[in-house]
Amino acid sequence: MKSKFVQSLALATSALLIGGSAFAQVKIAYIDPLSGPFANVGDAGLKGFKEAAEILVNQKGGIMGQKLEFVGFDNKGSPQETQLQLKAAIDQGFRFVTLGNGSGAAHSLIDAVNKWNARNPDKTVLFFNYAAVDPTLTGEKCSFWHFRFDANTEMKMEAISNFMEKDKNIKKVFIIGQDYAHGHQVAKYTKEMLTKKRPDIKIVGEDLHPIGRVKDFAPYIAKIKASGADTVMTGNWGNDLSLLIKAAKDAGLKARFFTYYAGGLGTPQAMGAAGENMVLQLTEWHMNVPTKSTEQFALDFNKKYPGIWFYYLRVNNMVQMVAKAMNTAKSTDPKAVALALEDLRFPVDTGEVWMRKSDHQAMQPLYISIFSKKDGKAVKHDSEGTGYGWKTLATVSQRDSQLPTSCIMERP
Amino acid sequence: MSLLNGITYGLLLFMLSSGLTLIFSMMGILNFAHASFYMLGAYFAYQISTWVGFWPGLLVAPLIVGAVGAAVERYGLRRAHRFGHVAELLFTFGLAFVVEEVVQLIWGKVAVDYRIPAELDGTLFTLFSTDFPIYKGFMMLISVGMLVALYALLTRTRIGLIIQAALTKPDMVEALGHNVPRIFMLVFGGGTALAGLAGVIGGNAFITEPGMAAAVGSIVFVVVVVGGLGSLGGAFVASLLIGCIQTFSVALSISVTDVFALIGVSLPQGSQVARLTITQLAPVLPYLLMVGILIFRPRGLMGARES
Amino acid sequence: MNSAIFPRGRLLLWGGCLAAAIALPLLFKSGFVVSLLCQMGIMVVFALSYNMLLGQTGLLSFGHAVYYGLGAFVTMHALNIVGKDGGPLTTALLPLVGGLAGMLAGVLLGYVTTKKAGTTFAMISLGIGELVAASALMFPGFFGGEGGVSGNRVVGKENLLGLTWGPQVEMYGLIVAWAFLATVAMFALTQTPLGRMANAVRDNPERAEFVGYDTQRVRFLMVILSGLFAGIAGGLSALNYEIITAETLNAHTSGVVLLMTFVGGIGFFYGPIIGAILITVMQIVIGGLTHAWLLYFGLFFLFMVLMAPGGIASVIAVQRNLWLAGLLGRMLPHYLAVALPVLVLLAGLVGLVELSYALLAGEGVGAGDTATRVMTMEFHLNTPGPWLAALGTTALGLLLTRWIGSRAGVAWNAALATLHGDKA
Amino acid sequence: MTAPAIRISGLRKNFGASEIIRGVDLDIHRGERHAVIGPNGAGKSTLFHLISARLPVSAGAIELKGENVVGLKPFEINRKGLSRSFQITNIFHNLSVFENLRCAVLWSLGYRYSFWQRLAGLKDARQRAEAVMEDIGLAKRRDTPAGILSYAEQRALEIGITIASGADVILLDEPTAGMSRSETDDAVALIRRVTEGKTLVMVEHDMGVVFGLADRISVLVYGQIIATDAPAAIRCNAAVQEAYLGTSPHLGNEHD
Repeated sequence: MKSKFVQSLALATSALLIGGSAFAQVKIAYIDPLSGPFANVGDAGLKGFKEAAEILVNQKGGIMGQKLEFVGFDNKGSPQETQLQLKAAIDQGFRFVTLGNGSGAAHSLIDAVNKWNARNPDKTVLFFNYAAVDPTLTGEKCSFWHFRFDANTEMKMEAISNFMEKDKNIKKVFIIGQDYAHGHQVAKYTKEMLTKKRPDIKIVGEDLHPIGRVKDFAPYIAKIKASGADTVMTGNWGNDLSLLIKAAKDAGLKARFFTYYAGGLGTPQAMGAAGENMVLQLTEWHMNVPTKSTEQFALDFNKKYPGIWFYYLRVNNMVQMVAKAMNTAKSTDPKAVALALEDLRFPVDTGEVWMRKSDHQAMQPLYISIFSKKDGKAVKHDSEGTGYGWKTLATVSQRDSQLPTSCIMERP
Repeated sequence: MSLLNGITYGLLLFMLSSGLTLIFSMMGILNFAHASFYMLGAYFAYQISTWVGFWPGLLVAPLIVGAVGAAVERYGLRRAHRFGHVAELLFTFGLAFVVEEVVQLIWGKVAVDYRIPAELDGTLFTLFSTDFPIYKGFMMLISVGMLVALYALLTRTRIGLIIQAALTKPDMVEALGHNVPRIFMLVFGGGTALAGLAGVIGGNAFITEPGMAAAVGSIVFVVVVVGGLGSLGGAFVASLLIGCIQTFSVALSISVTDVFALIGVSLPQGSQVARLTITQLAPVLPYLLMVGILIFRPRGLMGARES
Repeated sequence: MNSAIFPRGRLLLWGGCLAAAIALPLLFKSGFVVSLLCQMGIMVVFALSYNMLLGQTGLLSFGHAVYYGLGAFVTMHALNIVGKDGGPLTTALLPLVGGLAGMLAGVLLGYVTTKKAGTTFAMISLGIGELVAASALMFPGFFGGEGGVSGNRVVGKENLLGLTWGPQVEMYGLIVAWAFLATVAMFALTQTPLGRMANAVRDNPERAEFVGYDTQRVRFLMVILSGLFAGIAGGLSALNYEIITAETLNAHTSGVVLLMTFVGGIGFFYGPIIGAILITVMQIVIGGLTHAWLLYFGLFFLFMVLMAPGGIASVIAVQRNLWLAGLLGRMLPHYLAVALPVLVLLAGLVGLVELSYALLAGEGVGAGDTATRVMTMEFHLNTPGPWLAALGTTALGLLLTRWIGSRAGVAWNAALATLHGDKA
Repeated sequence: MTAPAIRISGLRKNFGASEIIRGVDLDIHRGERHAVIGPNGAGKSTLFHLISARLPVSAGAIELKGENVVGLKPFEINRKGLSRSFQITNIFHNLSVFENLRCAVLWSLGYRYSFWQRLAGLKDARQRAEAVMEDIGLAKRRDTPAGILSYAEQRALEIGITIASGADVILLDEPTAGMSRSETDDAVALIRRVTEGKTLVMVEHDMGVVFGLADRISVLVYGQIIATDAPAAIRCNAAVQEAYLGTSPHLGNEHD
């Protein structure tokens, strides 16, 4: 063990020495969990970025002739470690970082990047956020050095509530969520928006449970059932979502679940048949959205990486938009790239993504879909080999999820 | 309904904690890896079910887990035992780490598709318009069956009597010339096999994934401590108690303010404590219970001795 | 009896360590290394404070992160209140606020937890740790919810020392200063009546009662003082990272400090220092090299528990005794002889693990899962070649280790026998 | 007239249904050496545990130098000047001989829970510990961890810890148990020396030791004191003889 340690120390030091910027590459540091409980998500994301960079950028001429490369940095899901890894990346000459998992880590990174840039104006760093959805990141905490390529919680709720507004079958809604910032926000927006749009809908209950600690959701389901709710709104993800759905099915609860993350890696497999015709999700894409090239891209990806299913269209969007911005700016200087990204309108497979200048929040089309049996038509592809896939119920145009921002951005 | 849910959950907890109580009381080991054996049970059963079906797995998986447990005792714990309790405990601590990594390595980091067998999938009966699934009934059956078997084993067989004696007076049994190391190995193997069995039937009712061990890891300690050392009966009562507490506190829609109002204290409006509901607190109530018990009655509910 | 206030050898050692700590960032200019050193410094204080309980008082705690985390949060709030108006000295003294918070937490929680020692204490500390960690997410007002609480440690330029605390190196200086002070203080504590009585209570609480000491009071005071230093460590981490999240308080943090302390060696004052440094480096450096680091980490830990339960410090102590007895020279050739087969064995094992990870966890070079790169060499997983090589190396290593190891073992036992014979 | 060193009246102790101490009344005078003897299971150690508060009293009163001590904690009684040793060696195993003794003197010298004074600077503690170490003949083993001392050395240390605090009432529970003849002789000389001018109560099986050391002897049988008297009188007490060996005409050097 000791020799291993010495060895790695030697390796690490040599890596630090040659770090600099000797490579003719545009390198982006991917700081996400690559070990520990959330490693599967982090690992899938990294593979997605590498694949997207290779196929969508490098095979099409690269960035001013240079290759785009993503390098993984393991933050183990911890905000503190995120900062250390940022330092490591900066040492090795990285000027762009991306992160998606965990609002805690995202807050930590945006903070660290802001401070670094203020203290080292000649070596600025730019942060591309591909999945952390806390609205404050483009709200009160918005930063010139941060761009978000995913719709935030508030926008997603706007889209969902618009959908609910039209569905007259919805009469009673129950809100259940994890007891932390994201769960609180989902609950808050649900109540705000529904009372405004459909005052006749009754919120019949609201429960928050500690994150990742509930093993048996049966009592929660019993409560939902007793409340007579026909619709459940939840921001849960991972096991907290799969267990919720399983318990609902066990108890024979007949309600529809509006979710943010039912399509997330591993969740379709974990909920399996239990989710049929019961679970809805809101995403920027899913396998059964008719598109030109993404479907093939996803099929190739799934084949190449067995066990991982292509999920993030926004990863592809982000890679292309960043490449476009660099090519337009004819520079890989973070500030120039940031300026070129602002207000960029980029045609993607599902329509257009617009990076709003005022808060650096991407606007894009979204889809509401339901978990249904694979039928070869509307559900052409199943999800994670379960025999069930996502069927589009509604398309939300880019405009329909736009909301005003509270961002007051400090610009350099 | 809440009662049924509470009992089912409580029985599952008991399956997990009965093995831990045996190990903890006899060997004095806080087996941090106990939940890891629960996880191994689920994964083994999953693997076996993909080859030959659920039913053989129900029998074989706990046996394999027990064998693994016995081997761990023989080749690891017994050595660590020489260096004292802290070393033993840290050994299980490290073991939990390694088991989780190895499980991830073999079966991947995502949940595996371990399903309830078709013949147990469905509704057993409907009560107050809520379905009670057959599988939950099956879980109850298995755990009650295990309870009966364990009781019979402990009171009707020679080895059972020795184990029982060792639960309350470990030194005495050694003094009587029994092969304590071998008994330890058997108990550890048996205890982990029980955890494995819980994994087999819990894995498909919930989710079989690498984080499942960590999710139940500390709650089983709560059960054992609340129940009291050396007392299987205590573990049983504590399991049901904790199962029911969790279930009922979810069913109650009152806030902390209401509770304080009951005892005549009014909390400042809008404060963060006042905002909390009992439902929110549900999953931490067991810990509250444990701390309370330890402070006011360190022997636990039915404990035969203090630590 | 050495009547000098500080024996010269000890003074030299302390001075040497301080000098090394100051010199390190001059050698490694990179920001990453400085950040790493900062984390080490914080962890050293944290682990030492933990050992005040485990090693010195015999209290096994599963909730030490509570004091560390509360210290960090309170420091962060204090930083935000003081803000930019405070001078550099105010900011530099903030960890003390964290220390006081940790101490206060020690007063409140210690009173409940120290009624009993042993397993009861361990379980209460586990329960309280869980409770505090859970409430951290329930009270976003104080703990900042998932985003945590952030602050800015930088103060205006115009001040007497020219320090702004902005650059990481300045922060490192501050951490070294605090860590040094805290270490000296904690060491001094072991040389006081309370410190000695804590040892006595650890060894034999009953006897301690019968020489006039209230064991509960001794434990209580030690928990409070340990809370103080854990709080200081937390306060340093608040200043260092400028963001503190609820994870700081949870069982994982408590677990890590336990591992560090144990691996370093609980029986020696300097044990936790070694443990903190080693584990921090392992986490970050090995974590950066291989995805299998958690497995290596777990195996290393099991190995330590089984082979060197006294921790690294005890291994060092034995070597030192051998050296003093003039026996180390006799053992050195054996060490070297053993090192070779062990290296072979390790190479084989590492190869196997890395190959398995590449194959099973799909962490190859990215071009599908058919190849992996171990130290710039590319291996093809679907051919038996690399597997056989790794297996062969492991087997060879195993055989050699057993063969040479048994001979070295004989020499080792002989040396130990001589050593103890000398002593008796 | 000053109160006796220890006055026990109507003392009872039961464990569940079985009563171990069944109404003991006993006065220990100041400055005397008092031995408690009796057959195995008579309750001698239990009596010591009750006096020193290791076990809670079921009924009755215990006064230490005129002060009620029932309900106090062991350390409180110790601070009132009562110190005891144990039948099974009870020392600080990982600390050196010197540290063992220093720990034993700290409280009585008033250092309490001090964490602002350096031990090395406490001259009086050092001197007292060294003096005791000299007394018990362990000066050469000063820095040896107590756990690896020989059995006789550990027993000596046990006595050393008991007397180090300077308590004036000393309880010794079988100080010579398990020792060889010559070790026992050394131990007796040691006890005689270090308890000079103090009150000593001891439980002992070795009748040679008892009759050599004690000023008075109490005989405890089935939880009751059947006689308290000078050694010579005890030797010819018929009740004692019957209780002890049934037939034995006189008490000899009995080892058990």
